Amino acid sequence: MAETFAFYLFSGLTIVASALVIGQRNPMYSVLLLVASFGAMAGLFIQLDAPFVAVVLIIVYAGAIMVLFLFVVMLLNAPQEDALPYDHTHPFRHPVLMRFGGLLAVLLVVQLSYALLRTRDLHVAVAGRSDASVVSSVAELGRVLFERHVFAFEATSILILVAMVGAVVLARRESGQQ
Amino acid sequence: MDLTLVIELLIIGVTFFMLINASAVLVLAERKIMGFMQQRYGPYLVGPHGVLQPLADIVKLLFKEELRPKGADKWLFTLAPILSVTAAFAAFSTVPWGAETTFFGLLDRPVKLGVTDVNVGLLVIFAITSMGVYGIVLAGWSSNSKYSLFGGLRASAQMISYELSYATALAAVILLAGTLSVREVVDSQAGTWFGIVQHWWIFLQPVGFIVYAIAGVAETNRAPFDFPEAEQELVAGYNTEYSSVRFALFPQAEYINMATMSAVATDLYLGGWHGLLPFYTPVDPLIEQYGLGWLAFLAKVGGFLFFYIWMRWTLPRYRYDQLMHFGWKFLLPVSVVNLILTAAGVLYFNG
Amino acid sequence: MLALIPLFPLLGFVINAFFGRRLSQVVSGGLASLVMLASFAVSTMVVWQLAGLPADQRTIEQSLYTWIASDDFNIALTLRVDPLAAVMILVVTGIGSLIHIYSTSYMHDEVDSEYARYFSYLNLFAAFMLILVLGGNFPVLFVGWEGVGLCSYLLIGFWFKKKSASDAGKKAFVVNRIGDYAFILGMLALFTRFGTLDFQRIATIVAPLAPETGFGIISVATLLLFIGATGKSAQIPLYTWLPDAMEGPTPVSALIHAATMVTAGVYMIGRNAVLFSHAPETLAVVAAIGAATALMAGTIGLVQNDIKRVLAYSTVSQLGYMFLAMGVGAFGAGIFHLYTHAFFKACLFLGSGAVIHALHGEQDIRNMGGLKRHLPITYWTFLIASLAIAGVPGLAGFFSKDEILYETFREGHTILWVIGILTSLLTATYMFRLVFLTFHGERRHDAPAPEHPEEQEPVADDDAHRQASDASHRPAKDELHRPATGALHRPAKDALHRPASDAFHHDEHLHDAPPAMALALIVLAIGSVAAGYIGLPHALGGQNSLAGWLRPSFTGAATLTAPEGAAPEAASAGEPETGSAAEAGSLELTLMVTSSIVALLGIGIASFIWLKRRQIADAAAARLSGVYQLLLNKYYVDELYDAAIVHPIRVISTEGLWRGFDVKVVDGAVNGTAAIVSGGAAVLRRLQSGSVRAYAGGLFVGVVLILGYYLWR
Amino acid sequence: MIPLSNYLVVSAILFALGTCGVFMRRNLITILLSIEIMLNAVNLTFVAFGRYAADVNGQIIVFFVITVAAAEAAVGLALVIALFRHRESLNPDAFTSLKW
Repeated sequence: MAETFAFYLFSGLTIVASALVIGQRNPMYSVLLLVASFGAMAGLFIQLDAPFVAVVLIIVYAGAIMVLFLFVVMLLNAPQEDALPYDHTHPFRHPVLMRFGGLLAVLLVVQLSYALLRTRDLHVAVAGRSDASVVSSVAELGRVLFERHVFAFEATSILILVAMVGAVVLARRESGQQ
Repeated sequence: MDLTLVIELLIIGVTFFMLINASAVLVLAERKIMGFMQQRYGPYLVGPHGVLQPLADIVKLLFKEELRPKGADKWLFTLAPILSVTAAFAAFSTVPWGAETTFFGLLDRPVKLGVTDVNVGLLVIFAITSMGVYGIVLAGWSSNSKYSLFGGLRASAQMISYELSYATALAAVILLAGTLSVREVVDSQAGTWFGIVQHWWIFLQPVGFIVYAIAGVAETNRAPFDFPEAEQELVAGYNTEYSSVRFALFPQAEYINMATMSAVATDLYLGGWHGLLPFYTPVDPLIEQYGLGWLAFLAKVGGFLFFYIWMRWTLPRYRYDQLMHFGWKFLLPVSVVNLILTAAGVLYFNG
Repeated sequence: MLALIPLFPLLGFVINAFFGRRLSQVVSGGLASLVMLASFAVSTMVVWQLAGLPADQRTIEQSLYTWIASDDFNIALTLRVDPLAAVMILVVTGIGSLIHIYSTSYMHDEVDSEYARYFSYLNLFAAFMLILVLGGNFPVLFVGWEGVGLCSYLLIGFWFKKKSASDAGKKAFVVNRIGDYAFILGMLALFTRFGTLDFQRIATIVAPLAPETGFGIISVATLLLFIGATGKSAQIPLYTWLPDAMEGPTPVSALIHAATMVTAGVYMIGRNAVLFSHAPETLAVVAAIGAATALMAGTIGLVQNDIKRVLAYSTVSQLGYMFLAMGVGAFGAGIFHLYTHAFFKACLFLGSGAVIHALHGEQDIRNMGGLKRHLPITYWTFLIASLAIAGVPGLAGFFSKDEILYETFREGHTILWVIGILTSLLTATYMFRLVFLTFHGERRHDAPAPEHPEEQEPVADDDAHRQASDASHRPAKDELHRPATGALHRPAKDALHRPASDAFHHDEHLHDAPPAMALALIVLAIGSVAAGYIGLPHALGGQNSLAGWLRPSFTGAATLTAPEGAAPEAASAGEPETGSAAEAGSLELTLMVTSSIVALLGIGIASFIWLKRRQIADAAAARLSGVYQLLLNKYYVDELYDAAIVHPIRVISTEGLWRGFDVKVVDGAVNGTAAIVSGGAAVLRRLQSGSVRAYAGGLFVGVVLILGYYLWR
Repeated sequence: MIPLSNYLVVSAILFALGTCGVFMRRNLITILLSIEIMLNAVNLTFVAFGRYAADVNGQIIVFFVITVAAAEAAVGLALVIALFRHRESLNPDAFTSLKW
């Protein structure tokens, strides 16, 4: 009972927050709402016996990445989405197509739900072995991460390094400019 | 509705109460110590030796007018202080402050002194403290004032930078203790080495402790790292435009954070409620026996807080770039090296 | 050991080709001659060694390495010397080295690099010729065959800045290609029939067979091979390149187009004597073609005015003789004539070279005369050689030619014999016409030899070269289309033949052959006298040792110990102890007498007309102007080919292949592709809007569609 | 306990919302945010599956996703800054020219 309530609470929060992120014209609010949705999603993760993931999500996403976004928003200080008129020179930039994207998204939802409804055996397939202890133990996570996925781990570390350098190079204003 | 549950809820309430009062106490203590260090009295009018001074301050703040600058973002301007203080309070939620006790057999089963205890407590602390950034950033941004903005930017930059060293330093302790639950870390420090020295991690992690202390100071935007509110440079930083209760919440959050920092330091390095002094003393068994560890805990936290204040009134303020260089180019490498060495040692002795 | 023979000239070629431009003339020329002499020495040793062996197994073989090894097609790079090859290598290396020596002084006016180039080509030619001769199987022989073709192309076009020369080179090359094509077909036919291309094996397989009647595969194969031979040895219908080949330096004409290369066809037939002797039809064809060529070339040679062309046609006609001999199965006689002919024809060419050299490039015999005084050595050697070729008794040509005629008659080909006699008459006549016009009488300057200073140097600066080329291009055309006036242009053109030298010349300025040339001339003259005696027929008390020496090669008995006379023609070629020796001898004697009479008659006619009554010739020419023109224009064969083959091909390739296929189809395809691509790009470019969202939209549409497909599948 | 399909539906909705954002918003920062939403929808799916299959690899993958997301955010924001310097706009339609 309680967990059902929690689930609907958290998922509802997540969805609403995300929807508001999309519906928001002010990026500042969007960022904050996204943080909120992350918090709710962390709740979902905790409910899925993945507290570690939840906390990591908060630390990394909410604590670092979102702050970065916040910085950029504050730095550029371009709060309102500029209503730059569409140029109709190109068919692909017609407003209708923008809406068309939304239509596609709805279509995707329909498809996915249909797919879910069709897969009856989903629960059966996994119902049998669902003990929380396996997935919730951080030690187990660490073991798997650093033993079986160690190469991927190193690769991502290199990726991070490269991204860091790239970001610095990109954001540094060239000597030519002002 | 058995007694134990009541007690547990009571403990939560007590913790909350202590945190609220911590700010008041700390304000007074700060001013007293400042006066003492500057060869003067400090507050002494309100109440005996001015102990009621914080009360007076609070009343004054409550009755001030609530100003909101023109062009400020209404919601965020209000949200910012709430966020920060909430984060401050929440951060303490996984910090235990006393051993399990039955209160001299009063209860049928022991209760843990502390709000809650999750198996990733430390990470939760990180997470929530990192949330605290938002309060300051938003405060700075939403009040639509350049001083505030700079203060906010500085604050968030500083907090993010030092959070790394801070977390890395703690990671070393986590390696030693082999758990993420704060309570277990504390319990891993029970006992002594050779019956002489307390089995505290500080003795194995001196570097880590120093790094943690420095980073903690920066994390809480305290002097000598109090740039977000550097009066000489930007009037009062992110809370320039605030007044009344909204303003009151920021110092509140700051002091609570200080308390949290000290508590965490105590729990992770100073053995929490295990042992009073760095070396074995006859009182230790008594403390254990009568479940008075929380007193020792309070003592250590108090000591740490005194160290905080002492540092504030002793050291001059850094320059901002120096701060950043120090954080990124010295503190972080040191803590990382420390972590690696610790990992190697753990692997060598336990693996 | 055997390998050394071709390797020496190859070495010379390599050195001259790569370092020649840094070597001085003395070095490069001396080196070239030296390697030839070395090769000659080795060959003599080899032949000596060969002579040491018993008659029925005279063959030395050396298999260098396996060249081609496909499953049942195994070709080893085999060198093999047997009596026939022995004769050839002696001729090639011997005469070759003489001509090298001759060239050292003949070409001395070239600049050093050209000089080295010349000798590198010459050496290369020698190497390939030796490979051709020594090759133990068809492919190896074919390598040499093509190699000498290449070298002849290079050497004919040696003065490549002159269009006529390069054209002549191309012509030679192309015409030879036709023959080579047939040759390859012949090889393949043989391989399909016998499964091997080794000469000896083929001979071994064929020898027991009965000569096939009608056109069997052997006949076809041999016929194809013979076509190849006609290409290489300038027989009807592929002889037309040889006269033009006279554009090359004279020593080249002597070596390649008189002594060695052009005899390759004859040699090839001799090499496969056993094979050919099993294909009577082919033999008949060979004989007929040979005779026809001989006669026709003789008639043409009668009226040509270019000293070298006369010699060229005489070469063709002599080659005709050889093929006649081969055709009637007198392989020994053919090779014998080949061998003697090499001497006197080389001598003649070198002599003409000396004359041209002395006259600074003058080649028109109508502008010569009275050179006897100025060039005694040249004159005498030339005279001896002419006597030899004319078949005056006692000289080399006499014996060989008579043997051919004798064999022809004895084999019962009376018509062919008559033609042969006629030809020998013609031979004597035109040769002495040449002698008399060149050396006797007075020097004639009626046709001026204009000197264009900037045209003397074939390797001149560009505009000089341009003028030179068009100045020489024009006569080349005229010569084809306006022969009457062609004579006027010839000197202008031949002024270019001459190696670059001082512009002005007078009679007293004429100098006789320099020592190197003289040496070669004298040696060859002696050869033309003496060479015949090794084939002294039995009728004259000799025991035709050459035929006896060559017999194994023709019986194919060289390796397999086949019974004597397994091949009848060989038996008849050299078996003095047959019962009919006596009347055979008498018949041979009578024939000799006739032919010698004919020869003298020819000389007489020549002396009568061109020495005493020269106007008779002009009168005859005037009266029989039709015939005269016909002959002067070589029966219009070139024009015929031009109209029948060259022009149609040119038209087809221009209109059909180039304008039609290449431009329309190929280029069309290429451009069409490009057009399609650019057109498609013009359309697709609209897709690249640069708007990120559009791209994302496309991607997302894809996602939805694919998902939909898998859901509603 | 909550059926797996619920989590999947939630993540599907989140993903769709993210795509909507990508297509509808005209602000690069918001678009990046939408991408983050999509990533997290995927994360949710992974964790849910991992939970119901009692397999930690689901969470492992989530770590990697988060790492990559961090890198992507860093680079993306750097790009946004660079672009904003060029023209005072964050509208992706303002950057349709392939070079300037």
